[in-house]
Amino acid sequence: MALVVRRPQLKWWEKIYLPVIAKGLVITMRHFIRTLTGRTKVTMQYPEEKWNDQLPEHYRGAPALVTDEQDRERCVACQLCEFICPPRAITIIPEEIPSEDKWAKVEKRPLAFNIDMIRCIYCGLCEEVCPEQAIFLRKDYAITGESRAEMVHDKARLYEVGGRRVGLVNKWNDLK
Amino acid sequence: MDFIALAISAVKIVGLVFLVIMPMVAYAVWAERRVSALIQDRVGPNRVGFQGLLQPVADGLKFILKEDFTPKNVRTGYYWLAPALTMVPALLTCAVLPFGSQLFGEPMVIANLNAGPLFIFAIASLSVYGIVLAGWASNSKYPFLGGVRSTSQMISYEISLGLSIIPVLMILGDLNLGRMVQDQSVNGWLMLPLWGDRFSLKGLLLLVPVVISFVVFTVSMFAETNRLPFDLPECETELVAGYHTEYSSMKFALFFLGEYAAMIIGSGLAVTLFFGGWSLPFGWLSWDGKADIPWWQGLIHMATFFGKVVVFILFFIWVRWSLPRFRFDQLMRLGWVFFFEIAVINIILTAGIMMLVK
Amino acid sequence: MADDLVNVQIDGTWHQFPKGTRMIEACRQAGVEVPHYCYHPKLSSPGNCRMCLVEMGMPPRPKPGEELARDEDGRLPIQWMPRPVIACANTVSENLGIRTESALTKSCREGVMELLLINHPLDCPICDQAGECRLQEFSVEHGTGGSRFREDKVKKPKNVDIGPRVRLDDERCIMCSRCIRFTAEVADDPVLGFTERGSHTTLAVHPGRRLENNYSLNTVDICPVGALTSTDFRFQMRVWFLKETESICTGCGRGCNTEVSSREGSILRQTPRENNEVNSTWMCDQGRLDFHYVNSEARLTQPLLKGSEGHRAVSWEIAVKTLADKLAGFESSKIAIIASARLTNEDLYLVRRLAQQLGVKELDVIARFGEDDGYLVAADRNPNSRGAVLVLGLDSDPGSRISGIRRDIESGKIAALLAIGEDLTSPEGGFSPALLSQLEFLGQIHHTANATADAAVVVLPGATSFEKSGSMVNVTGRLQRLAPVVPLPGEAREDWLILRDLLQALDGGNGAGSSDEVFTLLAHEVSAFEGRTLASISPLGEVLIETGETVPLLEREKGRIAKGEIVG
Amino acid sequence: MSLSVPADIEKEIDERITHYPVSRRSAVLPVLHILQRHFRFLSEDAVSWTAAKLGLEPIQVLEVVTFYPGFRQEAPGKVHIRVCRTLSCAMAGSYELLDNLCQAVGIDASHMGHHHPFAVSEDGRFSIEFVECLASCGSAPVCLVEDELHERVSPETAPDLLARYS
Repeated sequence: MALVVRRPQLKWWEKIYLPVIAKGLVITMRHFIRTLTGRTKVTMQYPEEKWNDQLPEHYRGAPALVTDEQDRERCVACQLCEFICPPRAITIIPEEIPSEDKWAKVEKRPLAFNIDMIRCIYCGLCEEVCPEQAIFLRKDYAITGESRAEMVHDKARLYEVGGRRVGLVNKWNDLK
Repeated sequence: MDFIALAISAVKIVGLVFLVIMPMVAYAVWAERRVSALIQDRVGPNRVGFQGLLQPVADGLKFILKEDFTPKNVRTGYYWLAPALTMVPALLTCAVLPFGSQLFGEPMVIANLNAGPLFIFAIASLSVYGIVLAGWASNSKYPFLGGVRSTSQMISYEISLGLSIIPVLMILGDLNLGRMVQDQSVNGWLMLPLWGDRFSLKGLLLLVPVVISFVVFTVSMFAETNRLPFDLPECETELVAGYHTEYSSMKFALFFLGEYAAMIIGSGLAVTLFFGGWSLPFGWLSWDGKADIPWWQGLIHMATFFGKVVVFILFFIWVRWSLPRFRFDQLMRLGWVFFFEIAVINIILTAGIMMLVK
Repeated sequence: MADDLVNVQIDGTWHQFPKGTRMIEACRQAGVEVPHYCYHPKLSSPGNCRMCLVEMGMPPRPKPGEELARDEDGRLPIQWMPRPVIACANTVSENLGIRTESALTKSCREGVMELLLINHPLDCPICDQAGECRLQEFSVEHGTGGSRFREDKVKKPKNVDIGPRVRLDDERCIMCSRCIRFTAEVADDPVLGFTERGSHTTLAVHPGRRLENNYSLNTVDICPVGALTSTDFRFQMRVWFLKETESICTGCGRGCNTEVSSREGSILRQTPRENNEVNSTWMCDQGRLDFHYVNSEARLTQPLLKGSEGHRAVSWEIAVKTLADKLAGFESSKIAIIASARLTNEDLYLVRRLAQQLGVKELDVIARFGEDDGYLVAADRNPNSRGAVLVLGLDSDPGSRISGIRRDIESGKIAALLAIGEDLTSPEGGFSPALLSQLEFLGQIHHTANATADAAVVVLPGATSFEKSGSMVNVTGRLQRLAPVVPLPGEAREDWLILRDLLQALDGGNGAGSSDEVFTLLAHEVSAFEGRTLASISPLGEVLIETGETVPLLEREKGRIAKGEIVG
Repeated sequence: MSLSVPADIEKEIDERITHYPVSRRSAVLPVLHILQRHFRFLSEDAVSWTAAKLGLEPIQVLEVVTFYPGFRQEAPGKVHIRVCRTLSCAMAGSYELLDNLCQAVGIDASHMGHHHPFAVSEDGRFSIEFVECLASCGSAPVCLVEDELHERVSPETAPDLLARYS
């Protein structure tokens, strides 16, 4: 059924538009003056001024891998984050931990762990899905690089950014 | 014409175009960005130089250094010609604009023609070719639509533009822009008839058609220069970037320059016709064009002219960020159904006043 | 027996089943899934996991002289038994009732799940079974979600090397004993057993013995949890990333039905697919692991042409044109073509057309024989010998002309040779590089670099059996379909496509546009294939010719079904 | 096979096997008993020997060996002591009894557990283990020294008990 949209009937002074145009001009002029005199201030001057102090507790910045109290890499290469990642930014190649390694009982770790930060959308699903509490979204938001390759964070870079995180559930070592 | 006159002409051309118009274009862009930002509670470009004053230089550098990319399927010759066709007419029109009174005995106008407004309209109407050619030569849907719109829009509004200044010519009884300004300098501006001959019943009565004339002229000028609220040839929401979608680098910059140059010239013409050009109000330091005036007075006149132009440009910008874009049918309706009629009636009104009131 | 149907009520609906059907199978046929771990239709049912407990009811025993009232459908009332029974080892009888969704059944499953999970480690993130683990699935479906167990978990051996291809993790084991029964009943190599029965029950091999028979990886397939994992597939890829393609194994003439798992163009594992006419649900390790060559570095990826400075890559057009021109330049009696019984029927059909076009009489395939292991591995190690005989129309046994061709090359009677899909210098081929160098011209179509290719003037990169579609005929005369699993590397092409282009270059005619079309042409020309199309071949294959061969493993399985030991 | 079974033992085993005509696998238990009686424990070789004897896989014999606590897989001392730790005995002080016995003969019982059910003294003369109910709850605590049952063994006087066996 066709829906008839009733147009408002304009009076003659409305039809010549000039009063409303004048009104509009006054509004914009008011904004102009208020901003010019500094009474309105919205913009933050990045990078001199930053949000860092005001970032919310659960701000979602760059994802990174963490190690635990005993410097064990928490990631066991279960690839759930790779699976859940909506833009498919994560690539993991798993490997078996050699038997002579201190953490051989964990059996598995990532040989390569790459996050393509050009693809990453900072959704935080990787952190949410991780069964080992190994990946966390940090508060870093200024991720830049001079090449595409540089924007792919490899394992070393991810651990460098993530650092050590204490106080998490320890499933694999005797700290419990 | 002897060599010296030629040299003086060249100096005037170079001086006006490259030392005045071009920097003005550049800073009009800067002003546009800053003013629009302030209107929208933002900051605008403020990084390059003090308050971002070097931003236009940076922009220019960027345009020069960018890859001059020509798409594969364009009609190359026309494609290259179009930006020049937009830029050149805009600059040509400034030949007849009196941007000052007199400096060291030399009239401050490049070509003191006796048919100033006609020259301007003749040349300005060429700029439509730039846009149409750009739209057509790009061989792409959006530019084509932009070009088509532009053609109808500019042709339509040229009529009301031309008709709207006829009352002015009738009142001033002259076609030489220099003398028109001198007249206003002595006898009162058309929009401010508060001294000299115009401070009379007839002058004040004539203010009615002059104001109508000014409104029609200004609105038509917006349409002619493709400025918001009439920027339909390039409206982003519908046509990506309209006729210059396929242009990049310096060719795009030429379109940009053309638009702003047209805006400056339009402002200059409005100032010349309605606000007494280089003259100061209330007959201060007025000049009737007969005796030579000292150089400092000439400088003051020049500054006055450009000051008025700057105010006009700011008005252009202000309007742009206040009003929404018209729909195309509304635009055509406004041009043909209202402004055309109003302009014609206005001519009759002016003639009536001039005939009846002595 | 089939007429001997009994009425059974499952979750309130009445069904009919042959007498003697296991309750779990009856439920499955009625579309009701009964969760289970230890039960496997191809193995005996010890009933030790208790997961398939269901509530059962029977008509009450009437008092003497009492007649039980029947309802309007003539059914007797069902008296539900207070205790559940296992569905895997009990059979249906007349007027039996089964409840799989009752409160009792549900609490049974919850209890069993809780007990199974008491000592199970929480290492799903590491475990290769995750994603196809029955324990995970049933835990979600039937478990409680939490554990009440507060004591220390029992520690058991982890990462135990029990065989060359199988790794054991005892903590994950739920003692279903499927692997023990498989090794004892099917593979006849009972090396696995439970030691320390009780709360420490441990799956183990005796010191010094290993699970190393050629069927050991089947234990990995049937293990419902991650206790037994494949060393080859271990930590390669999580199963949820895998793309499964149904195909057949080309390791020998058996043509075991397979499911090939790949991700992003690389094959990661191959598992058997149930086909009770070919391989039951089993497969040999050898065939199963025979896919690594697909990802090999030695794969040919570009057409090669031999010049004065060795081989150089050329375009397909030039390579095919050169090959056609060279072959056309010889008298037909001086040319021999050696195809392969590893090619599909479609490839072989085009080989036949090529031989006809060139007028070549010397056409054969290379035979490959080994020992029949009495299970699945057939003596004929070529996957398509039957097809080669049918399609090429060979009048003698495949491979019988090869020695003649060798002699003719030596004597100079044959000057040009085209090898398709075979490395002639392999032990089965028996051509020495020196012999090949006596030829005026040698061309080869093959997927991997080899000594024959070194000697060949034109080398065209073909496809492996994991990269092409087509059909093959196994030793029992069954026509089965091959599916492309991964894309071809580089510029390599499917063999039928290469042969088609070669034929076109020779006779200028229009070729077929797909392997389906080639099959249709083949069906017109070879009577055994008449009336069939490639697409119409069922996923389980269909009998093409009777060869009288039987599958030893299947025969034994039939015997056990007849004895009622297994369901089958 | 490195296990050398004396001819008389083998003869006894052969005879015992004939008691199980249906399945030789059923003879595993009696054969193991005979072997343990002779060798005092069942080594890996004994398991393999039994399997070969009965035509079984070694794992099938190992399953039986590991199931019964009565079978030992390691060599015990010359005198093997079994202390009951089931309820009545435990309440009557069998843990104390075990400690005292260990102290008396110099046994370090700290590593006793599931995988090492008994501990042997350093000189190898004694070995001790906890066992479940010896069916003499009324006279708790009880212990079995070799095959002799000792009832009401007071933890204090227990070391004297062993004097007879030294």
